[in-house]
Amino acid sequence: MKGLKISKKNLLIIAIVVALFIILGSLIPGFLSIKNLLNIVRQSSIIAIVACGMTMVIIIKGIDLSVTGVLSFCAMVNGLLLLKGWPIPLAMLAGLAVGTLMGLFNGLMVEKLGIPAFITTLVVGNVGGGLALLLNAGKSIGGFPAPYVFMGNGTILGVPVSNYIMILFVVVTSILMSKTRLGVYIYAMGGNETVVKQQGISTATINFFVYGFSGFCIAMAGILLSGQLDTVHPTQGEPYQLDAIAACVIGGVSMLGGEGKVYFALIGALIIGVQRNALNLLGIHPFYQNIFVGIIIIVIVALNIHQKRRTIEHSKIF
Amino acid sequence: KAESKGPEIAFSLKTITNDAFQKAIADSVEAAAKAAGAKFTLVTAGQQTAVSTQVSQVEDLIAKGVDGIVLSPMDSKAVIPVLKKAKEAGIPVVLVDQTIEDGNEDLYLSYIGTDNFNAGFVAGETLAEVLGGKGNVLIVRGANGSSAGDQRVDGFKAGIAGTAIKVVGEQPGNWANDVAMQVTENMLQANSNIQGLFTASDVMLNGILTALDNAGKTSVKILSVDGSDDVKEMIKDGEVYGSMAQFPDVMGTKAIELLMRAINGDNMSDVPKYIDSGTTCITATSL
Amino acid sequence: MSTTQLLFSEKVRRFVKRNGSVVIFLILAIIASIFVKNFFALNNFLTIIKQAAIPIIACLGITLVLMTGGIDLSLGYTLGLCSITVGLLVKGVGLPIWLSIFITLLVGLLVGFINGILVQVVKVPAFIVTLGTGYIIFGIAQIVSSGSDINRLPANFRAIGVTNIFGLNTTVLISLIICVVMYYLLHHSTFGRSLSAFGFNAKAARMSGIKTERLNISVYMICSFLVAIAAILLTIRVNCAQPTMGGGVYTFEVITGAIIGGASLFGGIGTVIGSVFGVLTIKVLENCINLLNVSYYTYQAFQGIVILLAIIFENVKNRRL
Amino acid sequence: MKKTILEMNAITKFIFDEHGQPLRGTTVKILEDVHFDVKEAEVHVLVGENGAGKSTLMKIIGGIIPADEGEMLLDGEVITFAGPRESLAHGIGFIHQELNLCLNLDVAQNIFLGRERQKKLFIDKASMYTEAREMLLRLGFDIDPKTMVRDLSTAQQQIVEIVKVLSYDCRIIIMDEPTASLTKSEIDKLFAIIHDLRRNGISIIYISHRFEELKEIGDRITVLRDGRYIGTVDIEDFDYDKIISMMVGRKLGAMFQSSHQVQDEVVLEVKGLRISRNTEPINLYVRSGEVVGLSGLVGAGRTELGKSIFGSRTYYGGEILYMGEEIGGLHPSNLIEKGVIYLSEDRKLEGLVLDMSLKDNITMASLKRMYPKTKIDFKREEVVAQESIDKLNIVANSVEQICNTLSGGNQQKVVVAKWLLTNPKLLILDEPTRGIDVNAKSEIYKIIDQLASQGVAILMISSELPEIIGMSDRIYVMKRGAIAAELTDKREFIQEKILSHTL
Ligand SMILES: Nc1ncnc2c1ncn2[C@@H]1O[C@H](COP(=O)(O)OP(=O)(O)OP(=O)(O)O)[C@@H](O)[C@H]1O
Ligand SMILES: Nc1ncnc2c1ncn2[C@@H]1O[C@H](COP(=O)(O)OP(=O)(O)OP(=O)(O)O)[C@@H](O)[C@H]1O
Ligand SMILES: [Mg+2]
Ligand SMILES: [Mg+2]
Repeated sequence: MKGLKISKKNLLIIAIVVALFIILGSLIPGFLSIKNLLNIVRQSSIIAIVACGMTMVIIIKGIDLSVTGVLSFCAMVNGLLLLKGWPIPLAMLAGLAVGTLMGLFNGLMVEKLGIPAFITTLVVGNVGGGLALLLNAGKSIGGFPAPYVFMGNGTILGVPVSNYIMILFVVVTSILMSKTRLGVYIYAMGGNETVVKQQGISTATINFFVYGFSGFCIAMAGILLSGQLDTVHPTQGEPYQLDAIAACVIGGVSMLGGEGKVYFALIGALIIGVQRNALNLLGIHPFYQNIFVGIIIIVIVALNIHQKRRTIEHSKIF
Repeated sequence: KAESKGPEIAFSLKTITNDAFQKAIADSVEAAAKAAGAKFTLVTAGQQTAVSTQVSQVEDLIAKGVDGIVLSPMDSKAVIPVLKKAKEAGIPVVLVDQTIEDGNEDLYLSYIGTDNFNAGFVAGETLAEVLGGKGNVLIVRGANGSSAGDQRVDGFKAGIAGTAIKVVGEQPGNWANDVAMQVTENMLQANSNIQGLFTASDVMLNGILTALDNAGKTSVKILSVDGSDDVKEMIKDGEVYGSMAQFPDVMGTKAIELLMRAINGDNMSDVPKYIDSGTTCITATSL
Repeated sequence: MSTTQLLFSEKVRRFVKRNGSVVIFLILAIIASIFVKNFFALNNFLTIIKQAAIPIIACLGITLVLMTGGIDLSLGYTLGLCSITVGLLVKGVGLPIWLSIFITLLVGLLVGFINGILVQVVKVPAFIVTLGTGYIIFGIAQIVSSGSDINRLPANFRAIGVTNIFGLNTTVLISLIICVVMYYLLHHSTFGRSLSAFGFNAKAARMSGIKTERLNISVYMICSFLVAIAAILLTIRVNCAQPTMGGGVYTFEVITGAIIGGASLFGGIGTVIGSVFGVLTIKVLENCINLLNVSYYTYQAFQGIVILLAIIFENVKNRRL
Repeated sequence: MKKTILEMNAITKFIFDEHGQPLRGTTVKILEDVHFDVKEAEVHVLVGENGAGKSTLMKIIGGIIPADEGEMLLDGEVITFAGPRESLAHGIGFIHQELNLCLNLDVAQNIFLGRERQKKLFIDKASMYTEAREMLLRLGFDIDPKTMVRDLSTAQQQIVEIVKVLSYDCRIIIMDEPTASLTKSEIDKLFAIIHDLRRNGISIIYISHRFEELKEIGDRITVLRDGRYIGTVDIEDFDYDKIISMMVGRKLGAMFQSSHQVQDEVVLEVKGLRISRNTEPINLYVRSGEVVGLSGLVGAGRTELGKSIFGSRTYYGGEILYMGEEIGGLHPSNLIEKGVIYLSEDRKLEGLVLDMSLKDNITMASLKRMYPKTKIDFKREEVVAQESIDKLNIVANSVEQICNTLSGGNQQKVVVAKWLLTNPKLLILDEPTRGIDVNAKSEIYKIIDQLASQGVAILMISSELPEIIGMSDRIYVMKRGAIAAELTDKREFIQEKILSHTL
């Protein structure tokens, strides 16, 4: 693929990943087993899907803190409808629609009222979380139809269905970002909003799309997660908020906007997944796990940034 | 499996930080496992409500190929798929503290635990008795979405049902002292006439006591759940009326005993699916 | 066009525009006074002030960090670490109180120093640095405490935070003093000016002779230092030292306070009055929720919606002004 | 007689907020009763002092902001533009005074922003690159359309901006100081383009403070002063002094004065400094009371040299001596304390904090000196800022005005004011008069001369040759990151001579 050029800059991330795998593989028996690797990818798929939307949001200098609540709420809507006997596609559609609507609401607040994304998304997340609890009086639900659970837990050709869905999301988002007008506008808006406006491009469209899409991704992640667990838990979204943002940043998405690639956010998600898996497999005490997680996140991003700076210095003309 | 090294047993639970009771279970499982010559791994989800984290962790354990798993499920449904995977992989599982949905008894050897609803129920009954069947009480709940906390509060409400005791305030303390303190303070502003208080866990008692103390309400009868060492002190000092003691040691020893038997290939068909580790209400008189 | 004299009304307008959280707070307080039973009572106000005093200290810390365009997600965990540290030192080890406090404050400074160095020197985005150090600090706090808490702290230690002077307890007074100092620092000293400049345009600030490197690191240190103070006071208030004090939720509450107070995540903007009233707004809201005994499941949603309404109102008002 | 295509009558504009709406209750007018018209196939030059309202008037034509009073007629019909897109749709292109590019996109993406070439659903990058390259080459610029705009120099960015606007089929093109950051050769190319456009019936509104350009390309000149229309003259009647007096309201004396005396003491000495791994070492010196000009083409590395001295860029070996003391690698704050300052060519990124007030910016570099005890004395600050405003004739509503809302030239004056306030001993000025009107320019030249008389050493980087020639005691010419020539004899200070060294 032409869009996936491997520049020097990206080489480092790949090198780190490879090195990580070799080291971990030799340290941990069973780490490099296909089963475990697929396991990791499946676990990371939730983070990766959320990161698809999050990448866009961060690129336009926003942030989406609604993951916690929206992820749970949409899954709850979808789950309750499933239990009511709705056909799977319809129930899922309802869940996705709710997520998209909540995202659009964020877009509306940001665009029309100029409310900081931080606040509106945090609030929408809180409201979603509250509703998720309220819908079923704080209890989890489960026992979904088999095809639905298959989507979360089943495999096709030995690969978890979740991974296909994740790849679909990453590829579609990536194409959208690199090959369509909207993608260019999203980057442009992260670079210089004034120009975008002067060019007559509607920032409303971009805001609505980006936040709406993020809501859509979050909803999809929530639905997929409840397929994986065969359960909807009203607070199941909690671990994914910071993980998704961290995945983006580890993958080189700049918090200052205008920069980032979905492929690398995926790698970021995988790095998080690998690291959690490895620490569990190594049997490290939870207290020390926290310390490792912290150090690894910082070190990876530091290396990435160091590399970037070097490439910039070397590109100086003369 | 290398016989010389002994089997590997893992314990997965929500957290052991600032939860004396969870820590006690973990300690007892670890001690029992070591005593049985097993290699022990502890995994915690960290957050109280991160159910999917727990599921991933158990998946990792299965992938790693541990020989037995002790599980304190954070949600009664969410762990079912992963327990199915454990079963496929032939890894025996014992549940402690919390059980899973009815109808999945084939997925685990046995569940050893306290009946949370019952603990709350006894606390309710006790409080009703102490207050003479009437009075206003406050409830400080756990974090929203925690089924153990919900069951205890539900039990408590069932325990006081039919008496003239009124729940005038019920707010979440998030298993945290500072939050519990703040909600207690605020609830006291709305209801100064309080005779009793129920909290879903000992872990919030410090904050609650301080709030009551600051408001000059020293005669409020407090009932709690867990029966940790700290609370025993408080009961002795008369600050807390009683706590529903659970028996983490029983859970740990029993769980490892069962697992070791299963690992050694014993016939497990005679093991009951529920083993009550017991609850007693500790009060100043019982200490 | 000549320099126009600022009219009084113009001054008021500017104040309101710059300190929107004061308006939000007043509106909320008035509505609550009318509609929430038991809200309008001196005792209740004192309760709210006591509850707000400690987060205000932390919020002023994070305000500085936000002004640089950074963020400190480790704040809540630093609070936990400092809480368990002071508890252990005072009760577990039995060091003299002043020494325990001194060491705890040093721990705070150290955490801030590490955050600052990583942000400034290693150039890792603050979001990631503090996310990472948050995990690390939490891990350390857990190890230090081996997961358990320390309660029933010595009375002479608690006296530092709970003694009443002129009807207010020392915690509130300490918080007040910190507000005044921070007000001076932020709005009357070259430090605050440099901070704003740095937050808006780091390059220009550096080339104008502001020691931005030092400034950036010191901001994280001040923040963590204030958090350490907050931790000590919170430990005293709750009468319990534990590593889970604070945590991620606390961090977000404090940041939300600052944002309601008008601080910008992109740097440059932040005020003491804004942040103080931002926290007060949140505390009034939580107080009302408890007073009304709002169903615990709608707690979050309710809180969120009110904050959003308030901010929408504020923004609309700003356009009209 | 050419046909009038655009006409503006009695335009008034009050100071406005970010949406272009007048501030509530304001009576401050930026434009008052202004008349302006454009004829077919003409270059209409608009001049006026900084803050006269030129850019504001253009923003109204460009649909960025609406006029509060008055009407605009296009082809004889009253028209209002709801936004820049509408203006563009009516064939009006706008090259802004401030760069308006997305730094994180490449050249082609910037040029085609908003009208990307598409193949079915997807953008057709290949054809965009080809088209962009052709366009750039046709206009005579060799810039790779795949480069990120961030990696271009200011001048190259300006060119991209120009090419972008030219690529639309416009009948009227507004150029707001397009040459402010260009050097001679680019300017020549631009003028050729302008002539070409006019021949093809396109009208151009041209704003510039460089008077020597006007005669070359202008057909008519309109003068604004303090937001009011003063008059329009044909280029045949162009008379420098007349225009100046229309602009300023009085006559202007000689532009360049030289009352300073070069002294022997060497203040700055650069020995063997290399600004890049593969450039020749640079040797130069500046003496007390001396104004040294540093000339060269865009990309010659003058800015890099300045920044290397000022500690805001890494360099590759060499010594930088200030009063005999090595200052290489020192922090700007230490340098400022010692009296070394560098005025950046990029006022938006490095010169100003645009979101802060004029007063805050003026005192920014002197905070430590003015308030050693760190407590800010607001009254004194206001007085100091006001003095600077008066001295440099900065047009502003108050010392509290946010720099963002100042006119481009006035922003530049604020930067100059900031540095003058630090009491420097060595001034490195990088394009100090970029975007500044003639009147203010002559003021700044006077100030430079005065400073030199007081023994201050001045290294002046400039792309305006008249300025270099008029002010310098000595001239260095840079080429490809190294010094190509040193001119010491004032008789050698002629444009052709200097240019010959740059090529
Ligand atoms: N939004 C605003 N609020 C207040 N004043 C403004 C605003 N926009 C412009 N001004 C003022 O209007 C005046 C005219 O500005 P304008 O940019 O049109 O000047 P100009 O003639 O283009 O000057 P220059 O030659 O320096 O570019 C300036 O004094 C400027 O400070
Ligand atoms: N941000 C940047 N990143 C990479 N290269 C750059 C950057 N800015 C400038 N350059 C390169 O550095 C060289 C010098 O640029 P610059 O235009 O600043 O030099 P200069 O001699 O100061 O010219 P002028 O002052 O006329 O703009 C050019 O070749 C330019 O392409
Ligand atoms: Mg202008
Ligand atoms: Mg330059």
